[in-house]
Amino acid sequence: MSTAAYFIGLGAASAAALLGAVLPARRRLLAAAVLSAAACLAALVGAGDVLVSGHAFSVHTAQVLPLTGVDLSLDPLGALFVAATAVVGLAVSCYSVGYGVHATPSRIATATLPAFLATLLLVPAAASVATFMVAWELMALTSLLALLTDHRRRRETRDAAQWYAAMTHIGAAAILLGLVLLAAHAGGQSFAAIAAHRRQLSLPLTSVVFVLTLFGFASKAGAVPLHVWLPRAHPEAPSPVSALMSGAMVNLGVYGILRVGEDLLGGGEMWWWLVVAALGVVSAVFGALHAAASTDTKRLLAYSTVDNVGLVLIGVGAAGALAAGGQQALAGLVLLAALFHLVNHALFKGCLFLGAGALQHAAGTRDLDRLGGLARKMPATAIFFGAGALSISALPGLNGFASEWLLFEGLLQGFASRSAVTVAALLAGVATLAITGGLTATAFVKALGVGFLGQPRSEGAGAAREVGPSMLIGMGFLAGGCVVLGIVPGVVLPVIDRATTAGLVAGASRAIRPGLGLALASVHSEIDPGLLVGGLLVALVVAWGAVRLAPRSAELRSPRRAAAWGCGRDLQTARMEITATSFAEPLQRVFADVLRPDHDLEVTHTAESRYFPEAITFHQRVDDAVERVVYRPVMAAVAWWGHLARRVPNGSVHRYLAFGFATLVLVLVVLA
Amino acid sequence: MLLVVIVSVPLAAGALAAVLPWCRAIGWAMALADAAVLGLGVVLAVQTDRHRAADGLDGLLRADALSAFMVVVIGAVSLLATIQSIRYLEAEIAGGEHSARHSSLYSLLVQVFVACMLAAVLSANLGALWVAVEATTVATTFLVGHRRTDKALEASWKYVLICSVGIALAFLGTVLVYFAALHVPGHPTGASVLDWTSLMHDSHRLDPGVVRLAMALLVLGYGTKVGLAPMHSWLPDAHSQAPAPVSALMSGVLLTVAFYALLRFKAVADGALGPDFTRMLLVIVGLASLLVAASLLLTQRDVKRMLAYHSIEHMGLIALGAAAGTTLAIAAVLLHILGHGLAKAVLFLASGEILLVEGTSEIDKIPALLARRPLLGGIFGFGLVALLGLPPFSLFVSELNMIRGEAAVGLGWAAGLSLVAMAVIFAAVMAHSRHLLLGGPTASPSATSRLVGIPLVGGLVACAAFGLSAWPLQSLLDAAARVVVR
Amino acid sequence: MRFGAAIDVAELAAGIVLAGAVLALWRKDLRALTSVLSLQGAALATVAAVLAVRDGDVGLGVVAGVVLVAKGLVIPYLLARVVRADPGSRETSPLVNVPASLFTAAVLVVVSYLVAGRLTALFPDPLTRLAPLGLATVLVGFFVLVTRRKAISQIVGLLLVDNGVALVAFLLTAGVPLLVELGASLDVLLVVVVLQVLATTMQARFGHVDLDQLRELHD
Amino acid sequence: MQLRHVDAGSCNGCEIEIAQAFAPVCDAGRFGARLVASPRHADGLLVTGVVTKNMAVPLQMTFEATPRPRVVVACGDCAVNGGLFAGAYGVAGSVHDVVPVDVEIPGCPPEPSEITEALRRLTGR
Amino acid sequence: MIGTLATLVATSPGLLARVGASALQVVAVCVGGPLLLGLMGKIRSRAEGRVGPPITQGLLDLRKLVRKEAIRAEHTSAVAALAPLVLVSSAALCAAITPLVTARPVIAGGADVFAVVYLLLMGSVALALGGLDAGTAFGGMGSSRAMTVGAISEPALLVAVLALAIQAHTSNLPGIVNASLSHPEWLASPQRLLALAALVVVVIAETGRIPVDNPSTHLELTMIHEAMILEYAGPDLALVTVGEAMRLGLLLGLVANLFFPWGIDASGGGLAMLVGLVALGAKTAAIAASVALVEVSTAKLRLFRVPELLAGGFVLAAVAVTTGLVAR
Repeated sequence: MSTAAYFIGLGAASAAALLGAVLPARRRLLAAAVLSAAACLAALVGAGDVLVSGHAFSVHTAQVLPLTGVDLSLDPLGALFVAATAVVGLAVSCYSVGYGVHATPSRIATATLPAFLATLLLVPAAASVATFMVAWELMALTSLLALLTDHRRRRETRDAAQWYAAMTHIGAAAILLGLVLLAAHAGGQSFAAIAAHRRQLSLPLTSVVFVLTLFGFASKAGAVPLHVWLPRAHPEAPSPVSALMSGAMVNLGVYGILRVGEDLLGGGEMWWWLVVAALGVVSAVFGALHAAASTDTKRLLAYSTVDNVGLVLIGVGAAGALAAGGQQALAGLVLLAALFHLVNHALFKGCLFLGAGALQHAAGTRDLDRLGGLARKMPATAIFFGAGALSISALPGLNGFASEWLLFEGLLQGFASRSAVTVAALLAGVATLAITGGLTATAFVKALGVGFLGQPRSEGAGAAREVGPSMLIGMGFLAGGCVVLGIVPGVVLPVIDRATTAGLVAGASRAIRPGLGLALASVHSEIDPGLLVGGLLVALVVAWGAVRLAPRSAELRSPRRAAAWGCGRDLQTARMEITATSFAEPLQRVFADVLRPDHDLEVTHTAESRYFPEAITFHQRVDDAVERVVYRPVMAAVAWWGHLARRVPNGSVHRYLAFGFATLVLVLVVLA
Repeated sequence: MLLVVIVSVPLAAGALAAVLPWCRAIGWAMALADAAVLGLGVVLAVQTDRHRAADGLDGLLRADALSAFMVVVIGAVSLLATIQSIRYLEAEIAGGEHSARHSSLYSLLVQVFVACMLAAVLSANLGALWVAVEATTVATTFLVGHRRTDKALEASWKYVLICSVGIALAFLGTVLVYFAALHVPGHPTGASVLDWTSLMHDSHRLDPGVVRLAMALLVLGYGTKVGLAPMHSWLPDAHSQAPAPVSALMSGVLLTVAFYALLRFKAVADGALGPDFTRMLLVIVGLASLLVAASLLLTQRDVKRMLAYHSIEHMGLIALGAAAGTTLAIAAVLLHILGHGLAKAVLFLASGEILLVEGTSEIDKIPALLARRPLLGGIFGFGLVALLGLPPFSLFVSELNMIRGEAAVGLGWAAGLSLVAMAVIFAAVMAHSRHLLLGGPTASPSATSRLVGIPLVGGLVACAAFGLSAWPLQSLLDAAARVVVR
Repeated sequence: MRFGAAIDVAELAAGIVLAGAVLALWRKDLRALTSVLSLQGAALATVAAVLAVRDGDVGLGVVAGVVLVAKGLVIPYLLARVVRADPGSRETSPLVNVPASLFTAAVLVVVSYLVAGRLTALFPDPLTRLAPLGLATVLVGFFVLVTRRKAISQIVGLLLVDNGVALVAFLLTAGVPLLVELGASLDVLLVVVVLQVLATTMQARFGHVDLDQLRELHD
Repeated sequence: MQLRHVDAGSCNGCEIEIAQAFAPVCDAGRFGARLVASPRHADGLLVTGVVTKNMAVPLQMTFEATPRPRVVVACGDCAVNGGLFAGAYGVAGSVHDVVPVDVEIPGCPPEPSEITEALRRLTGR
Repeated sequence: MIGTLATLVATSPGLLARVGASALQVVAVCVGGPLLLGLMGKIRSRAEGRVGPPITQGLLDLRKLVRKEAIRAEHTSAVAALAPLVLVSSAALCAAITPLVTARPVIAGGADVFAVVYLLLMGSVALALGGLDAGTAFGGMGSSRAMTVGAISEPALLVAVLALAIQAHTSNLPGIVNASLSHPEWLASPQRLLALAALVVVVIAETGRIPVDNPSTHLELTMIHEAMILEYAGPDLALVTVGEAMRLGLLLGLVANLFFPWGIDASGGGLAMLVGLVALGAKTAAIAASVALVEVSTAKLRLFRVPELLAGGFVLAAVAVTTGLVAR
C-alpha cells in the first residue's frame, strides 16, 4: 500500500509541475496548488505507512536512466524525511494559492514549485548512487529555477542565484566523487550492495568518502563554513519556496550524512562524528549570533536555520560518537532527539517563513525597521508568526521546548560515557544549546516585538491588511502542528523512534516509554509538557481572577486608554520607537569581534558653517565574517589566475605551434 | 552497398547545390540529404546490432556498431546544422554581404565536409581514415573563412596550419603502425595491411617499442584535430569566426570523429602494449585540456569563444573517460559524444542566432536576454544547463558513468581533479551567463522566428530524452563499447 | 646498375632531403626556398623509384611519378607565384636567428637518430637504417614552421614536414599502399593550394604577409 | 504612597528640601512614601514651582497619565499661590489653576519636616 | 494530558498531600517574595542609616495597587494585557514544581532543570514583548537590554545547574536535592562552590539587582528592567511586581535548597512541611540579606561591563562542570 501511495504522490507532484507550465494564467495556480497538495497527502500516507509498519519497499527499473537504471527504496529513515517534507509541502501548496494571486507568476514559477516538491520527495527514496545523484542535482536545478522567479526586478536575486548555483554544484561534485569512490570499491552502485560490503572497505577509503560526502551534505544543510549561500538564497526566493528550502531541503543534508555515515559506511570511526558535532557547534553559535544581529526578517530566519541545523548536527554527531563508542541505547536517544528537533524545525521554520512572506505580501517590505504595528492590522498572521517564534525560542508548551529538552537530556546522560573526547564534545554541545537558547530568544523577541508591536514605521506597514484565507490556512496548519507536538509529543515519538532504529547501524532499543509525555526508557527523568501547560493555564486564570475580583469602585473597573507615557511629551510618533537595528545594537557591541559590524557615519554640514550639521546619515552592515575571511580571498585568487592565464594565448600562431613543437620533442626524448 | 549510399548521399546533395543557384529549396534539399543520412545511420545501427559488421566497396568501407553510432551522431548534428544554415544563408543574402553564388559554395563545402566525416567513420583502412580526416580539414578551411573578415582570414590560416601539422604527425604515427604490422609474420600484405580488423587480430604480435612511439605521435597528431591540450589553440579562433552552423558541425561532431580515430588506434595499441601506456597518455592530455579550459573560461568576454573553450573541456572529459577503457566507461564516452554533439550544436546555433539578431556576440553588450527574447534566451539557458551536466540531460548521466568507470580502474584522483575543474568551469559559465540571460526588462520582449526555435528545441528535447530513457541506445552503446574494449 | 649502387643512390637522395631542410633554415631568400623544395621533391621521387625497381612494384613506380610531378614541379610553381606577388620577398628577421636555428637543427637530428635508431635496430635492412633522416626532416620542418614569420616560409616548413613523413614512409615500409599514398599526396596538394589562396588574399588585404602581426584573435 | 515628582518651574529650592525629607534624618520613607519614576506607578504628583507656560501641558499630561484615585501635592509657595513669580510673563498660574490640588505645603522653601508631616497625613501613618 | 492526570490520581494516594504541598509552595513564594524585597530594602536603609519602609511595605503597596485603575497605552495590542499574567503564571508554575518546601511536589516528573530555566525565560520574554508593545523609546530600549542580559545569563544558569545535574546523574530537581541530602560530602566539593558562585551572579542578573541593574533608579537611560514596566499601572503593575518578587523568591529558594538542602521536607508529613517552610524562610532570608549587603557595597556596572560579569559567571559554571567531570 505504501509503495502505491508514495508513487501516486510523485506522479501527482510532477503532473502539478506539468499543469503549472501548461495551463493559462488564471487556472494554473489553483490547479498546481491542488495537485501538489494531493501529492503531499499521498506521499504522507505512503511514508506514514512505512514508518508505522516498519517494513521498507524497493523498486528497480532498468528502462529509465541509461547505463545505470533507477533504484528506489523507502526505509523508515527515508520515510521520516518524506513525511516531514510532505507536511511542509501541504502547507506551502495551500499557501502558494494566496501568495500568487496578485502578481500571477510566470509559467516557469508555477511549474518549478511542484517540481521542486517532487524532487524533495524523491531524494530520500533514492537507493543507488546514480538515482541519488540525479535526484540531488534535479533538486538543485528546480530550486535554482524557483529562486530565479523574480530575477528581473532585483539584482540581489541574481547574486543569490549565482552563489547558490556555484555552491550547490561544488557540494554535489564532492558527494558524487565520494559515492563513486565508495561504489567502485564496494563493487556495485546500489546502496544495498554497498551496505552489504561495508565490512571489507579499508579505513582510509571510508574516511575519505565520509569527509567528501560530509563536505557536500554539510554545504546543503548549511553548516557554517559552507552556509554562505543560505542567507543569500532564502530572502530572495519567494516565500513558499524558501519555506520548502528551510523546512525540507536543509533536512536532506542531514539525511545524507546519516545515510552515508551510518547505513553505507557502518557507523565508522568516532572522529568522524566528532567532526560533525564540531560543525554543529560552530554553526549553532554563528547562526544564532547572526540571527540576533540581522534586521531583515527572512535573513534572520535563514541564519536561525543555520543555528537549528547546527543543533541537529550536534545531536547526529553525538549519537554517532556514542554509537561508535558502544553505547547504542544512548546513541538511539540522542539521534531520536536530533530527528525530533529536525521535524519540529521543519514545522516552525516553515510557519515562520510563510509568516514572513505574508508580512512582505501585505506590508511590501521585509525590513523589520520599516514594519511595526502589524499585530492589530494582521491579528491571525501575528498569532501564527508568534506561535512559530515562541516555539523556536523553546518556550515550554511548544514543540521547540520538547525537542531541545530531549536533546539536552540525551547529551546529559551521555556524560556517563567513558571516553573523555566524547564527554568533551557533549559538554560543548550542551554549552552551545544553552548559548543559542538565549540568542534565539533575543532574535525572535526582536522579530516578533519590533515587527508586529508598537506603531507602523512606514506607510506600507500602515496600509497593511490581513492576508487571504489560503495563506492563513497554510500558516495555521504548521502553527497548529507546533502547538500539538509541543503539548503531546508522545504522539509522534514512537514513529520517529522507528526511524532512529533504522538510522543507526546496530539499531537502538526503544528510547521512549509509551505515553503522551517525554518519558525516557533508559533513565528515570521525564517531563510531561501537557501537565506543564495545564498548570500554566490554571495559574493564568487564577492570577487573572485575583486581579479581576479585587474590590474596586465601579468607574475604575475597565482599563482606561491614555497616551503612552513619554516623559510628558505630547507628540508620540512612530519615529521614536525602537527599530530592529537599535534592538540588536547592544548584542552586536558585545559580540563585536565575531560579527564585525561595519558602520559608516556621514555628517553633511550646512554651507555657512562647519558647526551646524545639515544631515547625519548612519549606515550599518553586518555581513558574513566567514564569507569575508574564506570566500573573498579564494575568489580573488581564482580571478587572478584567470587574468594570468588570459595573457598566455596572445594570438600569435608561432606561440601556438611552439607549444606543439615543445611537446613533440619532449615526448620523443622521453620515449627514446 | 548501404555504406556507399550513406557516403554518396551528401556528395550528391553537394553537387546539386554547386550546380543550381542557391534558393530556399536547395537549403531544404541539403537538410533532406542529412535527414536521409540520419535515417540510413539508424538502419545501419539496427543492422550491425544484430550481426557483427557490414562492409562495402570491396573491403574499403566497413561499419561495426561503433561506426554506426558515429554515423547516427553525424546525421543528427548535421541535420540540425543544415536546417539552421538555411536561415543563416538567407539572412546573409538579405544583409547583402554575399551573393547567392557564395551560398552555393557554402552548401557544397558543408555537404563535402559531412561526406568526408562519413567516409572517415566508415573506412576500414586506417590509412583511408587519415585521408578522410585530412580532407575534412581542407573542406572546412574555406568554411571558416566564409565570412571574409580579417579575423576570419586569420582564424582560417591558423586553423589550416596547425591542423595540417598535427595531421602530418598522425600520418607519421600511421606509417609507424604500418611498419610494425609489416614485420608481423603471417599478417596479410598488400592493400589490407592497415585494415582495422586484421590489425586487431594480430595486435598482440606487434612490436611494443614501435607501437609506443606511434601511439604517442597519434595522440599528439589526432589530439590536434580533437582540440586536446598542447595543440588546441586553433579551436577557439576557428569556432568563434566560423559561421554558426559550421562551428556547430565542427564543435559538435568533427572533434568527436577525430576522437573516433584515436579510439580505433587505442584498441590496437591496447592489444600490443596493454592498457597502461595509452591510459597514462590520455589522462595527461585530458587533464591538461581541462586545466586549459578551466583557466581560460574564467575571463571570457565572447559567447562563441566561451562555447569553444567549453568544447575543449568536454573533449578533455572524453579523453579521461576513454583512458579508463572499461566497457562502461567507453559506453559513457559514446553517450557523452552524442549528448555533447547535440547540446553544443544547439548552443552554437543559438549563439549564431544571437549574433544575427543582436549584432554582436560580446557578453556584456547583450544584457537580459531572457527578458528581451524569451524563446531564444530559454533555449540558450537550457542549452547551458545541458552543457554544464545537470540532470535531465544526457551529459549528466554520461559524466556520472565516466567518473564511475574511472574510479573502478583506479583513476579516482584524476576523476577528482576533473570534478574540481568542472566546478570552476560551472562557476565561471554561471557568472558569464548570469549577465547574459538574467536582468531587468529594458525593452518589450520580441519573438524569435519559428524556423529557428523548433529545431533547437527539438535538439534539446532529444538530448533530454537520451538522458532519461535507456530504450533506444542501451544495446547500441553496449555493442559499440564491446567493439573497442578487448 | 648493381643493387648496391641503388642503395647508395637512395642514401644520397635521403641525404639531399635532409640537406634541403637544413638549407631552408639557413637561406632567407624565398625564391631560394622554392628551389630547395623542388630539389627535395626530385630526391624523394628517386628514392621511390629505387624502391620500385628493387621490389619490382609497378604501383610504387606510379607513386614515384606522382611525387615527382606534385612535389617537384606543381607545388614549387604555385609557391613561385605567391613569391612574385610579395615585393619584399626576403624573410624578415626570423624569431630565432640563423646560427641558433642551425644549432637546434643539429640537436634535432641527434634526437631523431636517438629515437629512430632504436627502431631501425629491430629490423636490420639497409634502407630502414636511413629512417632517422626522415624523422630529422620532419622535426626541422616543424622548427621552420615555428620560427619563420613569412606565410610562404611557413608553407615551406609544412611541406618539409610532409616530405619528411613521405621519406620515412618510403624508407620504412617501401611505400604505403597505393590508394593511401595517392590520397596523402592529393591532400598535401590541396592544402598547399588552400594556403596559397589564403596567402594571396592576405597579401591583398593586409599588404604584408608577416604572421606575427596577425594577433587580433585572442581573449 | 508612591509620588511622582514634577518640577513645573521651580527654582530647585523645594527639590533640595524634598531630598532632605527623604534623607535619613526626616526619613519620609519609613512612613511608606516613595518617589517613583513613572506617573503610571504613582498614586499622586508632588509638584514644585510655579506652572510655567511650557510646563502647563506636560503637567496636565502627567496628571492624565496617573491612574485614579490620585492626589496632587503642591509643595512650596510658588506651587501654592505663585509665590515670588506670581503674574510673571512666562507663568501660566499656580498649580491649582492647572490641576486639582489636594495637599498644599506652604513655605519658601518648606521645612523637610513639614514635607514629611504632609506626606504622613496622606499615608495615614 | 488528561490521561496522565488520571494515572497520577489513581496511582499515588498521597497526591492530595503533594498538591497541598505545591499549593503551599506557591503561596509561600507569593507572600515571601515581597517580604524578601522588603527585607532587602530594610537592610539597605539600615546600612544607609535610614529607618526605611517596613518589611511588609511591599504587600501593602500590592494591596493598594490592585484597587487602582488600569491604564493601557493607545496602540497596545493584547500582548500588553497578557504579559503580566504570563509572567506571574510562569513564576507560579515554577514555584509549584521546584523543591522549595517539599522534595516531592505535585508534578514530580516535570520538575526538570531545563523546564525551570525555560519557564523563567518565558517570563522574561513575555515582559520584553510587553515592553515593546507600547511603542515608546524606553520600553524598546529596556526590552533590548533585558534580552541581551538574559541571552548571556541564561546559558550560565543552565550550565551551573548542569554541574549539579551531572553530579546527581539526573536533571530532575527533587532528584538532585534528594541526592545532595543523601551525600553530604558533595556539598563542600569544589564544583558545588563554583556552581554556587556562578548561580549567585546569574540570580543578581535575572532579578535585576544592583551590580547589573538599579531597581530604584529614575533615570530611564540607565534602566534595564524598570524601563519595560513604565507603562503598567494599577493591577497590571501589581501583577508585574508580584511576578518579579516571586522570581526573586524562587531563585533564592532554589539556590538555598540546591546548595544548603537541610530542613527540606522529604517525607511529606504535615509537621515536616512546616519545618521545611521555616527552613526555607530562614535560608532565603539569609541569602537575601547577603545579596542586599553586596548591593549596598557595590556601585552599578556600566551596561557594557555587565556582559563581562556574566561571561565570568558562565566561565565559572563551565569550570564547575569540567571539575565535576574530571573529579568523578
